[in-house]
Amino acid sequence: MVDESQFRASGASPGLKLWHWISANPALLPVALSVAMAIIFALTVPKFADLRNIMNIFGQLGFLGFLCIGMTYVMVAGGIDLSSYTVVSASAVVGATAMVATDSTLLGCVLMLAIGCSFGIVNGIAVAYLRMIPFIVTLSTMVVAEGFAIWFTQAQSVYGLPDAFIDNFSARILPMTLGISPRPVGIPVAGIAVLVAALALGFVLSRTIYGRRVYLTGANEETARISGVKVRRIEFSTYAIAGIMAGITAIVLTADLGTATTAMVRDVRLMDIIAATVIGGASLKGGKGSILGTMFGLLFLTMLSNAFNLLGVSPFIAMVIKGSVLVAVIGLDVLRAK
Amino acid sequence: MTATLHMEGVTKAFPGVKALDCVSITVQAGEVMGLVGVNGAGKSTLMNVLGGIYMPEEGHVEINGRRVELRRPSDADEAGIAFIHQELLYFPTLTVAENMFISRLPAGRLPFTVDKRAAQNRAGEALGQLGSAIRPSAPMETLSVGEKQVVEIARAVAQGADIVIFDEPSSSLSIKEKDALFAIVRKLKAEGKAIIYISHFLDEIEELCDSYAVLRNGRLVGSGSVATVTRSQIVELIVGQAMSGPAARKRKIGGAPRLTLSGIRRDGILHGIDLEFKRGEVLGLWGLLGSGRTELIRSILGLDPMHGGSMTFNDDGGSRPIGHRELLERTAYVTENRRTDGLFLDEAVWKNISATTLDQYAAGRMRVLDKAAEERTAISMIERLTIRTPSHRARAANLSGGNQQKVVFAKWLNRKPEILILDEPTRGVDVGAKREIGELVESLADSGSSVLLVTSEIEEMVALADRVAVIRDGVIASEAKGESITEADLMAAAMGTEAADA
Amino acid sequence: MTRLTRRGFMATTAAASAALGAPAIVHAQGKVTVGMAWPGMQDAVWSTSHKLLNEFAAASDTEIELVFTAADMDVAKQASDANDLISRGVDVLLVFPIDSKAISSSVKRARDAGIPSMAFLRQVHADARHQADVFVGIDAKYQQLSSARTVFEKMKADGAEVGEVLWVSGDIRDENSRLRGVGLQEACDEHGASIAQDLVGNWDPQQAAAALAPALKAYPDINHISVASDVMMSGVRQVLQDAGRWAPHGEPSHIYLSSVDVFPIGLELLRSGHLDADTIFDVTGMCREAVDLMPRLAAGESFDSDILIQGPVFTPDNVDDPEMQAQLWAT
Amino acid sequence: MHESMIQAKRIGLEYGFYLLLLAIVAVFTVISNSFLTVSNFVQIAIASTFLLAAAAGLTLVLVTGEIDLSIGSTAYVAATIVYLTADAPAGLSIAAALGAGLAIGLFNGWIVAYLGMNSLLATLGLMIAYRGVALVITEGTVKQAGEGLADLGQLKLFGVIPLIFLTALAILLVFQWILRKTRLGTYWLAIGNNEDSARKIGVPVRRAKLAAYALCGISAAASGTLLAGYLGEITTFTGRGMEFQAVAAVVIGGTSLFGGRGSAFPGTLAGVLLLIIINNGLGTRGVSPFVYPFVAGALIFFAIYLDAIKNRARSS
Repeated sequence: MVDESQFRASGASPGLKLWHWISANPALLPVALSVAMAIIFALTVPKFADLRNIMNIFGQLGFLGFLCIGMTYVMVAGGIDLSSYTVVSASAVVGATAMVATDSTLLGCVLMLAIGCSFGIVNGIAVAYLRMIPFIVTLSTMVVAEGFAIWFTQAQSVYGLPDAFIDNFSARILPMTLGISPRPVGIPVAGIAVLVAALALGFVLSRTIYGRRVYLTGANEETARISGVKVRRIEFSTYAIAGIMAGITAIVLTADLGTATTAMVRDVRLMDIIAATVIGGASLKGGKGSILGTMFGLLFLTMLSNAFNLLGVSPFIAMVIKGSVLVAVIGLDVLRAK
Repeated sequence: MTATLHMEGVTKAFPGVKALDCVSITVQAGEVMGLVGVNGAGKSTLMNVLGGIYMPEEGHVEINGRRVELRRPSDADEAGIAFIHQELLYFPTLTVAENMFISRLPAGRLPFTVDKRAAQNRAGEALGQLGSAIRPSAPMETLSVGEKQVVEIARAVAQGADIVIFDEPSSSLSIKEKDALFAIVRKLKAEGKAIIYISHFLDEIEELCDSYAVLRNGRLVGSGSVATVTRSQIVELIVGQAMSGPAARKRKIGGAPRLTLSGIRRDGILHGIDLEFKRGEVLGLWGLLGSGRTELIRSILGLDPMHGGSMTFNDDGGSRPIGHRELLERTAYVTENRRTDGLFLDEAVWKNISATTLDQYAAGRMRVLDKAAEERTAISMIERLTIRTPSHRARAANLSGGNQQKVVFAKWLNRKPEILILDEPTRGVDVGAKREIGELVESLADSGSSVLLVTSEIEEMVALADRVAVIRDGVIASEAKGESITEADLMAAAMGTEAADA
Repeated sequence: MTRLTRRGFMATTAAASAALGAPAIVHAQGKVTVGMAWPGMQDAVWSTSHKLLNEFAAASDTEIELVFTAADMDVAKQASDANDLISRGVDVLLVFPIDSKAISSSVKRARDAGIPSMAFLRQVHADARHQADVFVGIDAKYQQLSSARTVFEKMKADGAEVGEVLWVSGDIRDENSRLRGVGLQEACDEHGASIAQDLVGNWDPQQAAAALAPALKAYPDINHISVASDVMMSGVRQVLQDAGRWAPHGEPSHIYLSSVDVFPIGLELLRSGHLDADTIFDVTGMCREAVDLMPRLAAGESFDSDILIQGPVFTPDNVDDPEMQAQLWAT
Repeated sequence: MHESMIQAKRIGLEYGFYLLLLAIVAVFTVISNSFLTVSNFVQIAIASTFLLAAAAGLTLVLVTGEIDLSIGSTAYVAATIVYLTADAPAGLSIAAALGAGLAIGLFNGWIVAYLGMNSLLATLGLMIAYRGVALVITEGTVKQAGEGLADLGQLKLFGVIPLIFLTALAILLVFQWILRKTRLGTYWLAIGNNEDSARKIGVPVRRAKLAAYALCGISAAASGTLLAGYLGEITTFTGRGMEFQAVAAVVIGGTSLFGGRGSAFPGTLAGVLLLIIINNGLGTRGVSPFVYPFVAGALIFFAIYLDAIKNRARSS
């Protein structure tokens, strides 16, 4: 078996050294992609660099940002969660109905978080303790959550939410013009919320002992178990976190739309969540990825669809491009693993 | 078709160790040669040369006097050499017939089709030849270990192999299955096959083989007809001249045992094991392949099920029962196969080293890890254990076998373990690293931790162990202490021949 | 010409309504950019209206640029599409809502940015807080009502017994599908009929067939099936053929069929007599009206009533009259 | 010859679903008088045709331990080709559609087997890309299929059994024959059991996987073509969500996601019928359409739990 350390010492080709450097810190790639994309679009796409559009993109990160954070935790630990996007609808409709009935914002939000979390717990138990395959477990939870949402509301959307809820959860604060925007533009609360969550949960994943144990579980579950990591509990916790993230997304979206419906997030968005996480450096084999990387992966995709809209690109061509980007990114993952 | 196998002056060397040193053996058609030697004596290397996995630096292989080039496993197949491995390559959901003929499926009438009936008939024939009643249409997963082995032998015969090599086939067989196996070997012998039978059990060698060959440290130290040799002569050949007794132990061993195992049971393999782990003692666990050593370790640590028995722990607060989880937390376990469950191959060396003691580096309410401290500790460990690595940030996968094992040790030393369990700690490690690891084990025992040493290398056991428990047929068969730990006694005890006719 | 009725629809419309048909203040303006937040492009009505709007915009005397986005039936995506269009600084935001309540937040955001908004084909829900400045669409309730009413009258004329009706609805989340259900119920009440079962066709012929087949077993002697849109008629045809109930009007095994939209398949079945009444969904009229309103909205004109295009009922008798043929849209 | 306990348990797990299928049929027969009628079973046959064709191909890929989520979009691409070749003779139109399916299958197989990409993620991305391409061609509108093909959709054998169902069933039986009777099928099972051992013993792993994906592409295209024939038109709903339904049906039918275990006939057939019958059964009882997703989700969960137990028994 060729011993790679001599291989390196023998002065491998510079290209390969660069490659090892890139794969050394995987978050580099999504950051570079997003920065390059931002520059290109700012120069070519009209109105892209307007303050209003920048704030608009920043706000949109709030829609999928939390789900991407949840997906990153799950993938780093070596699993996958297909159910998060329908759990958003399930949590939203129940929370909203309670809010309308009791006019209490608190109860509604708590319910949304609770239901999101409980779907996460179901996924966690099935994968961590019943040792079932994550892909299929979360596939069936996805179908059940959607079925529940449709059944619960008989497919009617829930409306008439208390103003307090809508105003403070989807507000825009500190309107400013920064001299470049004709009208004052506020910073969307959703964007701030996801930024705070990303910083906090990114810190937890990369710097705390719990985070390190999530990485070790994903890197090699048996070695981690013998080294004293409680792998079952760690795996379970990542699905619970993903569930809570779905609950938070329910709150943010319901506030933004002023409505809870069964079609809040559709399956095409699931591809964006997975693509953002894989661009961010995560891999299905686990042990890789970071919240920072995922967030820039999401920024990359959000800018992409924003530009498509600004240019009025046909949605079908947008689909072809998005699908090819995902496949290219996966190809990258294979190269990186070599 | 019969064949004679001849290996002339075969030499194979790996960095730091000469696995085979100018070995020449001849096996006539219709002869069963028993190949014996301790683990690491070169048996598996010899087999890999015959199997086309390793190319020897010097010497060659001849069949019926004709020189044969064995560059790839398929060359060995074509040359009519067949292997009966210890872990069998098989496909559980496919039928016996499909498993036997997977690489040569008989064509059916229509193009691309497989004539399942023909395959099953041929399988039935081959199995019948061996006197076995296994149904060719049965899925492999429903067969016992012994039956699976018979299928593998039948596959070799069906492929027209003239030279059959058995690699410790009987270790996990029941008595009934062993007899069936012996009957099959005799049948093959009668058909003129040349057979090499590798085993630790000298009684099998005497009963089954015509001739014997003994390997020690890669050299052929003795061969001849079984009829003209006594068992003790063979044992002496295997272990070399009686080694001088182990260096006097100066270590103070004493006090109440830190951990006591009583009646540890696990269906099918462990039938009531009692063991005591004393402070500052290197307790050796000696047994043959498949005698249950790794299973015992994994069962008491809760990694595999334990079907009976109890464990009591004794620290300053007197002795109390201890659960699997707590025992795992108190134990440093250097596993048998570092690449699958010993290391995080894709992670940096420093991350591997700190994996077991993360709490040390966690500060504050959020348990934030002090990466700088982790890296500092890793660098000091790398120096202390002289681990050759480009940097502490290199990926563990990039290191040599010896250095990887040192990283595993560093991982556990970091935790100053009360109990240290070592499962084949020096397997696949160069001689230099082997010595350093030996010194490490000594220093750990000196510092008071209880060490359980499982190794198949007899010199290592004799050199390091203060006390050796021999495990056979799922129970502790006998125990040896201090000066009475000699290679001859250990081999004899493991093989169940005790001092009966030594 | 399409019978254009401007009927006050919204209870909350401002009391003083502008004079009906006030002369449109059309004056040459600069270019008008209109952001089109479409639900998606994978539905016949959505993509046809997309094509027609582009044609009318090109033909309009003021220069109109339409910027389309598609939300793949994802409510959150439609909200971000609307945001993208607002931040692009369009002159008018036209929304074709997936969910008529959720779209209200996009209308509010447009208003905050000083952009007038128009709801297209599906109106913003009655009790939504923020209403679009104008709604151009169809009177979905009227369509199903008039089509069902025509069939009930025909059944009475034939002496057929008016009893239960099987209702094949569209997408259960679609406001128009719900309103067409309300229209059918109204028609049933008028003629003493009742809806036997609500079958979800989801605008997909295959799902309509899968839902209708078992229901046909449950109600073997049903003689009137009302379908929310004849885009699903190919599925209905299969099921009735398999059940041996596919026959033109006049034959004994004929089941009376009422539907809406007049897709090509609807036209074909009207001519063959299998389909008894089909209220046209006058996309052309609606698109022409919408394009006509765009520059006026951009110029700040306000509208107090919505433009609900009803469109006439096609029957096997009048299907080939030149006047009706002129209405056809989905070629 | 005594059957050991494991053997009995294995058979229980293997054929448990056929009992469940019969039980469900019995329940619906009791609670709805119009369920157990010939014409209703014709409807069930028609409704299951399109899922059956695609699920047959997916079974082969799953047996090798891989997966293909692009079958729904492949069906739509094939249907689009049927529209493009509407004025050509029906035979040519079908051949072109199946040809497109073959091309897609080969491309999928190349990406997964030769480039080594993760099959779940890669086919997830391709699912979007293929549907995007087809939509560019049809601009998202409903298109008419050729006359010849539309007539094929109506043909019935002995006036009862729809030809399209027989076609799907034929595809399934041919695939089962390949799986059980040919060298390729044995290779697939071997790869699914243990890819490394298979490679060591000389099984052509990459070529075998490529063949599985190619057949899967063809059968997905057949599903789209059959639907175009049946409806006489191509709607944008073709194949939407079919991949997840197909995975559920195949797993319910006993094919394991771990690879190495499974059967197109009777396994996948039972799985598909189970899903369709529940949908149809609920329909005849007039149960609200909102209940079906619930029941389907619970059924999938139950199926994979059994799959996990079956394989834990095998791997422990």
